[in-house]
Amino acid sequence: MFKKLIAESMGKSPWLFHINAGSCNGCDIELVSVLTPRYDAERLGFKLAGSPRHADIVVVTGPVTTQSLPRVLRAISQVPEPRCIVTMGSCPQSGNVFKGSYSVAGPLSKYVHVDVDVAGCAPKPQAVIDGLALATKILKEKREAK
Amino acid sequence: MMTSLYQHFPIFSIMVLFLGAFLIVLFGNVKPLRHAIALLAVTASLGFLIALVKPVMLNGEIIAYWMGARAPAGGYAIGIALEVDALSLFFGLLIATAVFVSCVYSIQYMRFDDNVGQYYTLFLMLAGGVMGLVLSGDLFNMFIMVEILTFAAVALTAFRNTAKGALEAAFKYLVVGCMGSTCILTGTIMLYAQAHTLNFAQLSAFIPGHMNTATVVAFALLYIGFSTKAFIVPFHPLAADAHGAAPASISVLISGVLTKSGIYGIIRLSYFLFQTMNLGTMQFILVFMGSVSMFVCVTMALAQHDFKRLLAFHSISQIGYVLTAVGLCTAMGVSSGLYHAMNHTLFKGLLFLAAGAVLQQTGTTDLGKLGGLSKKMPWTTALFLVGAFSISGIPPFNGFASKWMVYQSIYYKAVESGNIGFVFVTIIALVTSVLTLASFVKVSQSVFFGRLPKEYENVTEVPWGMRLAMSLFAILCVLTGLFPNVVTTYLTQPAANAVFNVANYINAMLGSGYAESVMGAAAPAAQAVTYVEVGLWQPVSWLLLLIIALLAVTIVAIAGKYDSVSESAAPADSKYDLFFGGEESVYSQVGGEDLFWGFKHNWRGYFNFMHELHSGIVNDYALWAVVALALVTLYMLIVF
Amino acid sequence: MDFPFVKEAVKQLFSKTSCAMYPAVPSEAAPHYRGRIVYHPELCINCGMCERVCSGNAITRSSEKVEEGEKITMTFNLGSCTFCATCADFCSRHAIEFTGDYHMVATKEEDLLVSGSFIKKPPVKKPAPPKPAAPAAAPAAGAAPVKPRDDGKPVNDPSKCVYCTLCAKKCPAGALEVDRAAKTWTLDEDKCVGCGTCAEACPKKCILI
Amino acid sequence: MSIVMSALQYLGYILIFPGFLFCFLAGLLLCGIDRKLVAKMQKRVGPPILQPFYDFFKLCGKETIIPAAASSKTVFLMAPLVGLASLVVLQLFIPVFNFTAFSGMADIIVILYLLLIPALANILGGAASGSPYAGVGLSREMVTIIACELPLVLVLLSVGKAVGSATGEGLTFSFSSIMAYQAAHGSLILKASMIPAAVAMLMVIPGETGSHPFDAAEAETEICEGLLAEYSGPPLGIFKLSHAIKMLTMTSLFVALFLGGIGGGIESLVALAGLSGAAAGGVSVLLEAIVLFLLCVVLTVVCISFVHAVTARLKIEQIFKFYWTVASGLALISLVLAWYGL
Repeated sequence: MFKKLIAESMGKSPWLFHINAGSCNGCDIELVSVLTPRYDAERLGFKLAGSPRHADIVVVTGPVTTQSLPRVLRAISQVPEPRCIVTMGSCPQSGNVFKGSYSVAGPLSKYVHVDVDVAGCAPKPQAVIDGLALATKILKEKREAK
Repeated sequence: MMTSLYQHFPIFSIMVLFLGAFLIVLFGNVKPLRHAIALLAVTASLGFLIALVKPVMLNGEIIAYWMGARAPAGGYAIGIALEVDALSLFFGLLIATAVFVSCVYSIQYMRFDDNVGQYYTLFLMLAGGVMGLVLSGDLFNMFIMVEILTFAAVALTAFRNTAKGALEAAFKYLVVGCMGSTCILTGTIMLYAQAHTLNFAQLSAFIPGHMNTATVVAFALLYIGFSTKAFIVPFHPLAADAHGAAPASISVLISGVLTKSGIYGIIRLSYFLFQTMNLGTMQFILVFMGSVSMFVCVTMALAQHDFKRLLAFHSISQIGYVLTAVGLCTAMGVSSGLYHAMNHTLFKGLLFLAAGAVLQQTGTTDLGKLGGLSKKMPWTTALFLVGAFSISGIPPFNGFASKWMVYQSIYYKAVESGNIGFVFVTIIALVTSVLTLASFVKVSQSVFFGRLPKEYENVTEVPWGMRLAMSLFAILCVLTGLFPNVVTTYLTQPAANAVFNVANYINAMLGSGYAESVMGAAAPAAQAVTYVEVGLWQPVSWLLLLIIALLAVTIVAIAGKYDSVSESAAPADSKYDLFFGGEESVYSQVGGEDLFWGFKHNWRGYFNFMHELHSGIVNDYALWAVVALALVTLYMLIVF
Repeated sequence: MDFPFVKEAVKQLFSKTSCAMYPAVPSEAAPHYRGRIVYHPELCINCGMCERVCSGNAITRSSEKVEEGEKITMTFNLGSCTFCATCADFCSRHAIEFTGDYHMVATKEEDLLVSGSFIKKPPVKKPAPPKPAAPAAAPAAGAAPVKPRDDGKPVNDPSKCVYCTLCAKKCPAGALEVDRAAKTWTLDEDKCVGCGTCAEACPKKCILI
Repeated sequence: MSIVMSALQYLGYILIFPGFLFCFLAGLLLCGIDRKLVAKMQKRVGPPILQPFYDFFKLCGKETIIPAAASSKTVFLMAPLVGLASLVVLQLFIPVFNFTAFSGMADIIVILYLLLIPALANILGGAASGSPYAGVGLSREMVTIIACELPLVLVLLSVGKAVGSATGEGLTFSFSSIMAYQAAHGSLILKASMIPAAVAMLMVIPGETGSHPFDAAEAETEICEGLLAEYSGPPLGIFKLSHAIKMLTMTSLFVALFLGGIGGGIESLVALAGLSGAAAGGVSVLLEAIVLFLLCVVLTVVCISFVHAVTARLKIEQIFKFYWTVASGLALISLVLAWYGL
């Protein structure tokens, strides 16, 4: 029963850690707007965490520049299990318009397993909510599989 | 006169220490013999005093001992006398305990030093001097003992004379300490000129009826003299230097024993010799100096960046508590003051020993250079935390028990006397306590927690002998905190009783009826000292509850796989790095001098002023002493 | 010290929230929102203009030979798309459409691919294609109007043409060759897909299609 | 037999009523109400009231990572447990719903010191993690404690003096006599001299619980939640739980100090309603519990949620200045008034 309680709760209180891997700030602003009164993701239990140790979901924005790559990977590795990685916007998925630049090391999926991609440039807040909800579901499944 | 064997114990407990000192001079080159003699001497001294607990503390006897059986004749006490009442024994026990633990600690602490034989000689001289001071029954012997202990302490301060600042500290101590000793000598002479006796009991019977300008000046001189021994403000900068430079085992004695001898002197002086403590003006000066010491030194400590200097300032801050409580002239005040004095010896000793352990293993006590030592020295850390919690007044350790009584007594005094000034003293005391906590949080973060610097990767735990010494203090800290009723019933209350029954003291020395015959109606009536504690605090029950609660939490936690933690397998795994905003975690220690900038920023005017004031020049400090002497003399002349 | 939001906080405590309650209440994207791409292969003529203008390299075109001709597959990777809609703007046949569907969430990268394919029949070779107007004959013909061709491929009106080479630059298939010095305009009919980009691009409107 | 019974009773106190279970439920519930109301004041819907429970259980299911640089593993793991246990024990000494499990064991000044232990556990746990963020958090937490201490001391001294001089004891620090006085003479907040102290105490509540705008120590946006930066999984959950319980502790302390004596009113109300005997007793106890818990909730709303919603985080030196001037000034006025018997 306790296990079930934990698994249930896992689906109801996802905390986000946001990493900007060279983003143009478009996605960052959209992510923050998810927490504004209009979209109010806290309704669903979402909260921005200050440290990766507290987070369940890592949201990566930006094309993963060569400078940011080791930092991104380190921060992701510091998130305790079970965790979910969400790429937000086109950049971390493919590099988008920065593709092929000497300073872009992406896409992120080359280095870690990405659970959810949210496409858009930048995605609408609704799409972000959808993506995070999907990530939460995956999180819960990961917990149940444990 | 009944002469039981135990009547001789006081002189034994002094003489074994001196005898040990001389024997070590003779046989000090042989290492095991040296340690054996020193240990034997301090153990014997402690043993003799413990044997006296039953007759003196429980039965309320006062041992009057005349050296060479030269009992007073013709109303004049000529012989050298020892007089042990509960107050003397209380301080004697404190001193013997501190000396014993310090000696145990020294064996391994001093093992890398040269001339350890001389160290032990001076150590035992110091111990004997303080012991003689508190057990002595006449004023001149007290002065002699003050001289012995001052010079031994000065020499020991400079013992590690290769260390930076050791000689300077010793010199400062010598200058101001000698000024103090001179004050005591001058005061003694002036009293002798007036009363033609040096015996305490006789002086106590004589002076209250014959107060004149000369005795008042003598009082001021003696008061300042003993104040320098207690290092209360304005004599505090010496203590900081002396503690910083002296070996830790000596710092224990300077802070735990020398300051106590000063407090003892002040109590003897103001409660016994002059019996002026029932005057509001006299209470004012003690409480005032106490509160100022309390607050000034705790803020000075917050600004320190050296472990031992910080402890030194705290030492004076705690002495401020003692002086304030003693100055209240209420039964609970004196009792709580003595209780705090005892606790101060225990926890400050523990803290100094921990600082010594850190110094020995790392070679520095600079808060800015240390960090993370709990990884390498878990025992020292645990013991240090006991000391730190005790001094900061965290329940259920002993510091809380005594501070709690001090607050009560001050506040109760305020209500009793209707004087709102005491309310502010209460507030200062409470705020000082939290500032003490702050500075010990600073020490724990800067020395024991936080990050371990690269150069201390190979630091190891201190040897068992030093840990044993620290553990002794720690156990005493916990026990005296858990059973405050036992301590007050068997130790501090008898001592407080002695303080308020001067007539007994006089009569025990000079035969019953002497006090009444000399002092007439002014003779203080024997009073039974009782008091009711206002507050409620049952540490044992609280601890039991906490243990049960903690057990419950732990069981639930373990059942919930709380302990299934993941730890670093490979050292390079970035998962176990500290979070550094994503950067590779490099050495970064937050700590040292300026940890509480949020506090210091608001008080920057005060701190800058203090910084300028403490110039470190011995001339300035000597000047402060003279000014303090002048002001106190003036005050007393106006008052009396 | 003043607290400017005290009144508002109290007021809002008792007022309706401004939350759109998104997952429970579905929400439409704003008009002209550029969301998920819909590709209409039946309209596509395989000009490749979209691929050329795509800044994010999100569009790929692949072809394979089948018996009816050539099977062309266009793939739009939404995970690489900036949703700038330049491809749709450039598509002369309006085969690319941006919809208001913003729900582009996937757990696999393949889910973010939009693709479609059509079969391009090989061009029917005419025995004698009408010769394009010879450059030399043009001035002689005087006002002889240039007739558009019937197979959907461009013809140039040399009387108006200034040989600016813009059409050649724009041609997605590289079927045009224009020489400014020699004042020639040559069409490689095999390469030409008949997209009409050259006609649109011509500043003098001298290309007919 | 009676020993067993009383042992069971004490165990019940510790584990169930004013102890763990109650603290757990009430603390997290208060936290949930707080979060909901902050959201409401910001025109949001806000998380469900049970959100803190979800958070806690979720954290129980997460991995606990001990950083390699942690200076002391034991302290790192034990600190949250000690903090929680000491807070729960503290709750046993504070009247909850006019009911104190162990009234004669500690009084208000002791409470002042017992309140330091959870904070100290937090500080030491953070310090043991070795994180520089924790170092900065530690500094700020300690300064916040120093800042809150002075007004709190003044408040407690003035309450002790006011009650003591009214009952003729001179001064009192014991909860039972403060409660008895209030039951007989009405709440302390009705006394003119105690109003500034009550206001100061209201100011202290957000500081002690570390909520806006006095949360510089746990600023998640600048120093990654400071002391908690390296905690993950169950230890973090326990810290969050302690934080929630502290809201309950502080609000019930306020209720006990300034709003006591409400029980009597309820009893007479029940009597007016025509009930009598055991039924009346039961109903009035129940009503009283509900009313007092509602008071706690209201206090939480006023001091924590409302202040949270309308203010931004202060700098640490501003926090210190605020408490040592505004809050302490108010409490000092109270103390002086109480001293002269007003």
